Amino acid sequence: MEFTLSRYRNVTVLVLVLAAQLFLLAYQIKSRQDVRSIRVWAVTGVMPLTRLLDFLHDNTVGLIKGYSGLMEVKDKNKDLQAEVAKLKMENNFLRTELATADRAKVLALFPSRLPSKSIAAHVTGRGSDSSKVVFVDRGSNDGVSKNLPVVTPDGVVGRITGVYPDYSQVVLITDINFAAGVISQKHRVHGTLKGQGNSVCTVDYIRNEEKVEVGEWLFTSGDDRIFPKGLPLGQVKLARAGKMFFQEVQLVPSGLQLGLEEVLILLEGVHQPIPDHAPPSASAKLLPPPPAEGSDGPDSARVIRGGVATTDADQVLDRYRRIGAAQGHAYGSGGGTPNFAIDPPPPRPPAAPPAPETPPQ
Amino acid sequence: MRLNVRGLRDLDWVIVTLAVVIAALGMIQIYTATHETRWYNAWWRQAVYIGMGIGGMLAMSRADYHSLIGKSMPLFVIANVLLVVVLVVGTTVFGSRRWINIAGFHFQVSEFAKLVIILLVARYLTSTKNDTLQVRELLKIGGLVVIPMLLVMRQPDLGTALTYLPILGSGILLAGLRNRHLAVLAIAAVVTPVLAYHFALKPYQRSRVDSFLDPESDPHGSGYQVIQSKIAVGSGRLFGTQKGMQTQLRFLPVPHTDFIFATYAEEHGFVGVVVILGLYFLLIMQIVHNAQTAPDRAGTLVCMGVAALLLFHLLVNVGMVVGHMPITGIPLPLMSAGGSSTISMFLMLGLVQNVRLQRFVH
Amino acid sequence: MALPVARRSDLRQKLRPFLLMLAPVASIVLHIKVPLFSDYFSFLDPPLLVTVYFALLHRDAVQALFIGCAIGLAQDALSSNPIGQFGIVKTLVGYIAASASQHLNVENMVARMGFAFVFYLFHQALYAALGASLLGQQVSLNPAEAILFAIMNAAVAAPLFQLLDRL
Amino acid sequence: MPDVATLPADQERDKEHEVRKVLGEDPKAAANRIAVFRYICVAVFLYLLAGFWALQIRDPDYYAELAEKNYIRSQPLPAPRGRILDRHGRIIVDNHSSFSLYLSRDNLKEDHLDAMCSALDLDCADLQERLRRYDRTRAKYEAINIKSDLTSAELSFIEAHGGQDNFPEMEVIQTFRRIYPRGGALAHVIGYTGEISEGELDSADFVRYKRGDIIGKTGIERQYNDVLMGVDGQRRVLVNNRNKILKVIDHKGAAAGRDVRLTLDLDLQAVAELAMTDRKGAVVALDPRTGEILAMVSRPTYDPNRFVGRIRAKDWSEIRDNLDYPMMNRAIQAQFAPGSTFKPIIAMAALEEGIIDDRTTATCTGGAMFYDRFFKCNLRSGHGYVGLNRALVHSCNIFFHNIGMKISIDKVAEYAELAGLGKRTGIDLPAESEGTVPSRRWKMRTQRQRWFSGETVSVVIGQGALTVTPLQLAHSIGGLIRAGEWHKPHLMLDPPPSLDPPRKANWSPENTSKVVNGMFGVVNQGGTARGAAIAGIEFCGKTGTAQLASNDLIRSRKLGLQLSDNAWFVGFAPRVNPEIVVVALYEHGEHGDRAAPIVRDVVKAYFDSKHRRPQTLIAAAGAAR
Repeated sequence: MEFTLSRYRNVTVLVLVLAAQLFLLAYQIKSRQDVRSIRVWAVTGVMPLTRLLDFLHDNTVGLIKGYSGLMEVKDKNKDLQAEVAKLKMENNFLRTELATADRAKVLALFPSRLPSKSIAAHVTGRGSDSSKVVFVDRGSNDGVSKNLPVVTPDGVVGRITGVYPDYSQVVLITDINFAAGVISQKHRVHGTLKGQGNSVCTVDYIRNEEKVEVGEWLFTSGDDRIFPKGLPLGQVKLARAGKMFFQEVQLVPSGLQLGLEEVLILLEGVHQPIPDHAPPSASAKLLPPPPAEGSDGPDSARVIRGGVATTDADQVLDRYRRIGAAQGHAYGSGGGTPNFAIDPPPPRPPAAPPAPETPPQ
Repeated sequence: MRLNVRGLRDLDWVIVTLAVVIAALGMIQIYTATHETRWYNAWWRQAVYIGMGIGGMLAMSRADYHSLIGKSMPLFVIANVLLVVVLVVGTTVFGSRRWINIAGFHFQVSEFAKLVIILLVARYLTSTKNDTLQVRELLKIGGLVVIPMLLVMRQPDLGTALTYLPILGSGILLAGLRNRHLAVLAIAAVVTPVLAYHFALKPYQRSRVDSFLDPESDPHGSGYQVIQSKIAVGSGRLFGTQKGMQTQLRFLPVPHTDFIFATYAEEHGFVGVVVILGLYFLLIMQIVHNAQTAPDRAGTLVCMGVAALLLFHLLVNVGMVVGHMPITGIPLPLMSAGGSSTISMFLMLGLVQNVRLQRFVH
Repeated sequence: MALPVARRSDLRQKLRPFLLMLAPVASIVLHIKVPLFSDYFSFLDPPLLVTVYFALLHRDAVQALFIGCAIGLAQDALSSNPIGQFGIVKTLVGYIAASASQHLNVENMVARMGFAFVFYLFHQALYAALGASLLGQQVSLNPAEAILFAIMNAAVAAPLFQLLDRL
Repeated sequence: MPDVATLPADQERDKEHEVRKVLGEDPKAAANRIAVFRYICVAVFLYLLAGFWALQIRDPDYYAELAEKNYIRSQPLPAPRGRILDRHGRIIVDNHSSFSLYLSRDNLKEDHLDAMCSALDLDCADLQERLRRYDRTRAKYEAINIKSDLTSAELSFIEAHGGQDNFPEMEVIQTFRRIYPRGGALAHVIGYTGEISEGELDSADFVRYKRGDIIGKTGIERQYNDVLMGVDGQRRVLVNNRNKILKVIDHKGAAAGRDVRLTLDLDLQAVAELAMTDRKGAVVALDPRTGEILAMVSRPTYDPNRFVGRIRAKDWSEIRDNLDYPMMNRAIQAQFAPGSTFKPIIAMAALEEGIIDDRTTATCTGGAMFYDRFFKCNLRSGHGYVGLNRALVHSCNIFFHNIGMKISIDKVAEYAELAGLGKRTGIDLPAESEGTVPSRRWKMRTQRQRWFSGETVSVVIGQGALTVTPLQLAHSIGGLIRAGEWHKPHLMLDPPPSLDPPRKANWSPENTSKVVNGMFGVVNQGGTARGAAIAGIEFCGKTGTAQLASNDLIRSRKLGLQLSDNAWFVGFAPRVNPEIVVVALYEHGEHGDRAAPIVRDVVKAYFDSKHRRPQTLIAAAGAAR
C-alpha cells in the first residue's frame, strides 16, 4: 500500500525535524525555561577545542620569537600577567581615589576596599549570534557564579550571565541587556549605565542640573549591587541637557577598547566582604550596598540629590531671611522699619547651600 | 456489480483511518464543548451522522464514478430544483433558509450540491479537446456553477456558495488555462469581491467583512466572535488549558459547529493544533495521491475537486478561528457538528475511494 | 513527487565520517574564536559554509538537513537566544542546498561560490524573519552590508571547499 | 443516490473510453498541475499554523490577559500637574521627575522577593502580604507599585538586575512629584495633593476622576484641580512572556496640566511668613481695588512635602492630633471676635445712620455702667473727652458703647453684613468659614432667646457673639475705605477668573474719610499703633484686642496663656485710594499693637517691591520661561 509519507520521505523528515525544533523553541518561549542540557553539551564540547586554536596561535607566535619550550616559564609568565593586571587595577583605583579625596582618608579606607579575591580568565570565544556575549574559561568549578563582575585593568568588561562547569558566559557592557550604576569622578554624580548594542553606552538618570563633563571618567558606584564601587567604566563622550529633566550622556567603555583576551572575574566584592549568610537566590549573588556617600569627602556635600529640589518660593523666602539678618530686623516685631528694596548680601556657603535652578518644563 | 470482496481490501485505508480519527476527535470535542449547555446531546447525534457517513462512503465506493458522472446533468438539475424548494419552504434558522425538513432530519441541500458540482465539473472538463481550456468551455462550466451559487447566496449563505468555487478552480487548474485567461480571471478575482461588497452583500455580511478587517473596532458587535475566538485560541498556549473550558467557551457562540476548532485549540494548545492539522494535511495529500494514480482524467478531476473543497474549507474555517479569514459560517469538515456536512464529506471521500478502486478493475 | 535522480559517477559520494565529525565542530570553533583575534573577520560564517558544503557534496537531503540541524543547534547553544533559531534555518539551508544540488553541477568553482552567496543571503534573511516573527526580535537588516558579506563569504567558500575536497 | 446498475453498460464504456483518451494525451502536464496544488496546500497549512503560532506561542499573554476579560498591559504615562506661580510668574509649586518601581505579578517568582526586598530596603513580609491581598482583588496582569521615589542607587540596582536572567518582573515607571515650598510656607493656600479617596470618588466635584488619580486635596490644589491636572497618557503595549515589549499598540501622550498664576506676591508672602514664624494666627493681604489676595499666611503650619507620595502614618497622626490644628487655614477658617478692629464699621454705620456726627463726644473715665453692667475702657485712666477721631485713634470703648446704646442690633447686623461679615466672602478656596454676625433673628434661631440690648453694647466693640475670619475683616475694611465698594477676594490671576461686579453701598465720601482719618491717626498720630509708622508712606490701621474669655474669668481661674487675648491689626496704605489692606491675627498676642508690626512689615514690603518691580519682573519672567 502506498502512502504519502513513505513516498515523500525527504520532505517528511524535513517537516519532522523542523517541527521538533519549533516545539523546542515554543517550549523555551512559553515556559521561560532554558534547555540547559544542550547548552552544557555544546559549551563543554566546543570550548576546549578553542584551546587548541589558542595553542596553535601561541605556538606560531612562539616559533617566531624563538620558542624556548619551557612550559614552566610560560605558566609563570601567565601568572605574572595576571598579577600585573591586578596591580594595575589597584593602581587605577588608588589614582582615582587620590584625585578626589585626601590622601590620609584613602589610605585608611583602602585596605578594606581592596579586591580580596579575583580570578584570571581567558576569553575563549564569543557568542555565535550578533549579541554582545563572550565565553571565558572559568566556570562553577572555579567558584564562578552568576552576576559576578568581569573586568580588565582598563575597565569593566561585563557580567557573568551563564555558568557551566568549566566555562561561563559573559554579557558585555555594550549589550542591550547590560546595566550598571555609575558615579562620575569629578562631581560624584550618580547614574545608570546601559548598553546600546553598539560601541557606546548611555548613562541614564542624570538630572539636567547635575554636572557631567565631556572627557570625565565614570566609575562603578556599587549601587547596582553587582559591581563593587570604584571600577573604571570609561570616559564621557557626550553630555547634553535632555528634554525631560535628564541629561543625555554617552560613554565609551574603556574595558573593551584594547580587545578581549585576559579578563578578571571578581569573586568577592571590594567595597565590603561577603556576608556570612547565604545569598538569597541560589544562583544570583547580591553585593551589600556601598558605603554611605558621606565617606566620599567634602565634595559630596554639594551634590544636590533628588527630593530636596526647591522652588522660587524658597529662594524669595531665603532672600528676605537674609535681608532680615543683614538689617538685624526681627519680622513682625517692633523696632526700626526694614528696607526690603536693597539686595541682601550673598549667602555664605556653609549656612545656605545654593538652590538649583528649577528645571524648565 | 464489478466490485466484490476484493474491493474492501483495496479500499484506501489511510483515508478511512484519517477520516474516522478526525471525526472521532471532532465528536469528543463536540462533547466537551457542549457539555452542560443546551446542545449537550449534539455529540450523540454527531456519532449517528458519522456512522451514516461511513455507511454512505462505503456505498459510494462501490458505485462506478463514470456512471455517476454520466448522470451528473440530471443530478445537477435536481439539485437546483431542490435549492429553489429550500428557498420556498425551507426552515429558517439564524435568519437564513438553508434546510428542508425530511422525516425529521434537517437536510441541507447546499452541502450535497457540492457533490453534484464535483461530478459536473469532472464531466465537462474531461470532454475538452485541447490541453488548455477554451473561453467558451470556461464560460459554459462557469455559468453552470454560478446557478447553484446564486441560489445558495439567496438563502443567504455566502460561505457555502463560495465553497463551490474551489471545485471549479481545481478543475480549471487541472484542465489548464492560457496565461491571458488566467490574467483575466485574476483581475476578476480581485474586482468581484470589491463590487460584491458594495452591491451584492447584505448588511450583515458586510459587517462580517468589516469586522474581519478590524475586529477591535466593534468588540461587542460582529467583531465579538473573532475576538472571542482569538482569545480562546490564544489561551490554549502550547499544551492547552482545562481551565479555559469553563471560562471561555460560554463566550463563543455555538461552540460546537463553526467554531469547534477554536475550542479544540483552546483545550489542546499548539501541540494539538499541529497534530490535527497534520492529520488533515495527510488526508488531503492522500486524496491528491489518489488523484495522481487515478485511471483516467475524470478520476483525477473528482479527487482533486474533493481535495480542493476540503482545503478551502480548512483555510476558511481554521483561518476564521485565528482571525485570518472573515466569518463566513462554513463548517470544518468532519469535525463540526452537523449532519449534512458530515455525511456529504464522507460521501465525497467515498467518491475518492471509488476512483481508487477503479484502478484495480483492469 | 520525486524526479529521477541522475546520479553522477562521482567518487565523493562516499561518506567520510572523520570529515563529517570534524568539519562542523571546527567551523563553529573558528566562528566563535577567529573574531577575537581580529574583529575584521566577524563577517565570516564558517558553519554556514560547511553546511552548504556537505549538502552539495552528498546530495542526500535527509543527511544534509541533519548536518545543518546539528550545526545550527550547536550555534544556538552558544548564543544567548532560545535554542532552535539557527537550527531551523540551517536545517532548511541543508535541505534546500542538497535538493538543488541534484539538478545542478556543483563541481564548478563558480557555481559553488554562487551557492555560498545565495545561501548566505537566504540564511541571514530567514534568521531575521524567524527572529522577528517567532521571537519578536527587533531586526535591522542592512541589505548593502549583507550583500557585501555574502560576496566575502563566497570568496572564502571557494578555497574552503577545495580544501575540504582534498581532506 | 441513484443506483449505478441502471445505466446501460455499453454507454458507460464509451464514456470511459473517451475520458481515458483525453487524460492519456499529456500525463505530464496533469502531474505538474497536481504538484502546483500540493504547493498551494503546503502554503495554506503553513499560513494556518502561523496563525496559531502567533496566537498561542508568540503572544499568548495578550490573549491570556484578554481571557481574564481585560486588556493589554498598559503603562501609565502620568501627566505633570500644572505649576503654581505667583503674580509675577515666580514658581511656587513645581514638579520634579521621580521613578516608581512596579512589580508585574504574572511572571513573578516568589524566591526573587527576598533579594529584591533586601536590596531595596523593603519589608519582605509586608510585601508578601500585599501581594496576597492583590492576588485576591486585582487582575493578575496589573502591576503593583511597590516603591515610589526611587533613589539613584535603587534605579541602578533595578536596571542592572532587570534582565531576563535576574528579576525581569521589575518595571520602572516615571512619575511626577510635587515640590512645595519648604517649611510649610504657603501650605494653607496651596494645599497638597493625594490619591483620590473613596468619599471623593462619590462626590460631585470629582466625577471626572477615577480610582488611583492624584488630585488636589485642599487649597488651590483642590480648588483649581481641573485646571492643574493634566490628562494622563497611556501606552498600551503587547509584551511577550519575558516582559519584553513586542509592539506598542497605541501611544497616547500625556497632556500636562495648565500652569496657574495666582494673585499672590511672593515678596509680601515671604515677609508675612517670616513675621508669623513661631506665632499662631494668620495674615491676609489684599488689594481692595480688585479683591486680589496678595498674601495669605496661617500659622502653625505643616509641610505639604510630607504628603507627597504616601504619607507615613506617624506623620499623619502627628499633624492630625496636634491641638493647634496646623491643617486649619486660619486666614479663612479661624472665627474670632474682631475686637476693636470692628470699630471702623460701627463708626461708619453710626455716621451713615446719623447717630453720631462731628460734634458727638463722650467722656471716658476708664469705665462706665451700661445696662447695669460695668464696662472697662482699655485705658484705665480714661481717655477723657473724646470725639470720633480720638475714639478711633485711641480705641476708646466708652465712645462706642455710647453708640451701642443708640443703635439697634439689627442695624449693626445690617452694616456688618453689608461689609461682608457673617457670610462667606466667596474666595476661591475650599472650606471657608462664615463667621457670625449676631442679630435678633440670629439669636432666636440659634438660642431661642430674645436679644438683650446689653449685648449690643459688647458687639459694637467687636466682642460678644460677633466672630470674623481674618479674610472677612480684610475684605470688609478694604471695601469700607473705598466708600463701600467690595470686590470679591480671589487668588486666581491666570487663567482669568470670571468676576462679579463689586458690591456697592454708596456711602458718603465724607463719612468714609472721617473713619479713614481716624485710622490714619492710629498709626501716625500717637494712636494705639504708633510704633508701626512707616516714613514716607501714609500707613493707616486699627488695632484690636479681642478677649477669648471675660477678664474676670481669667483672673479668678488663673488660666494660662491659652486664654490670653488675641491681637488683631488691620492696616492699609496709602490713605487716599488705598492699594493694599493687610489683616494680621496674632493669637494670644495680648494686645493689638503686637500685631501691628506684622502688618507694617508686609505693607513696607509691598511698597519696596513695587519700586523694585521693573527689574525683578524681567528677571522673574526670564527664569519662569
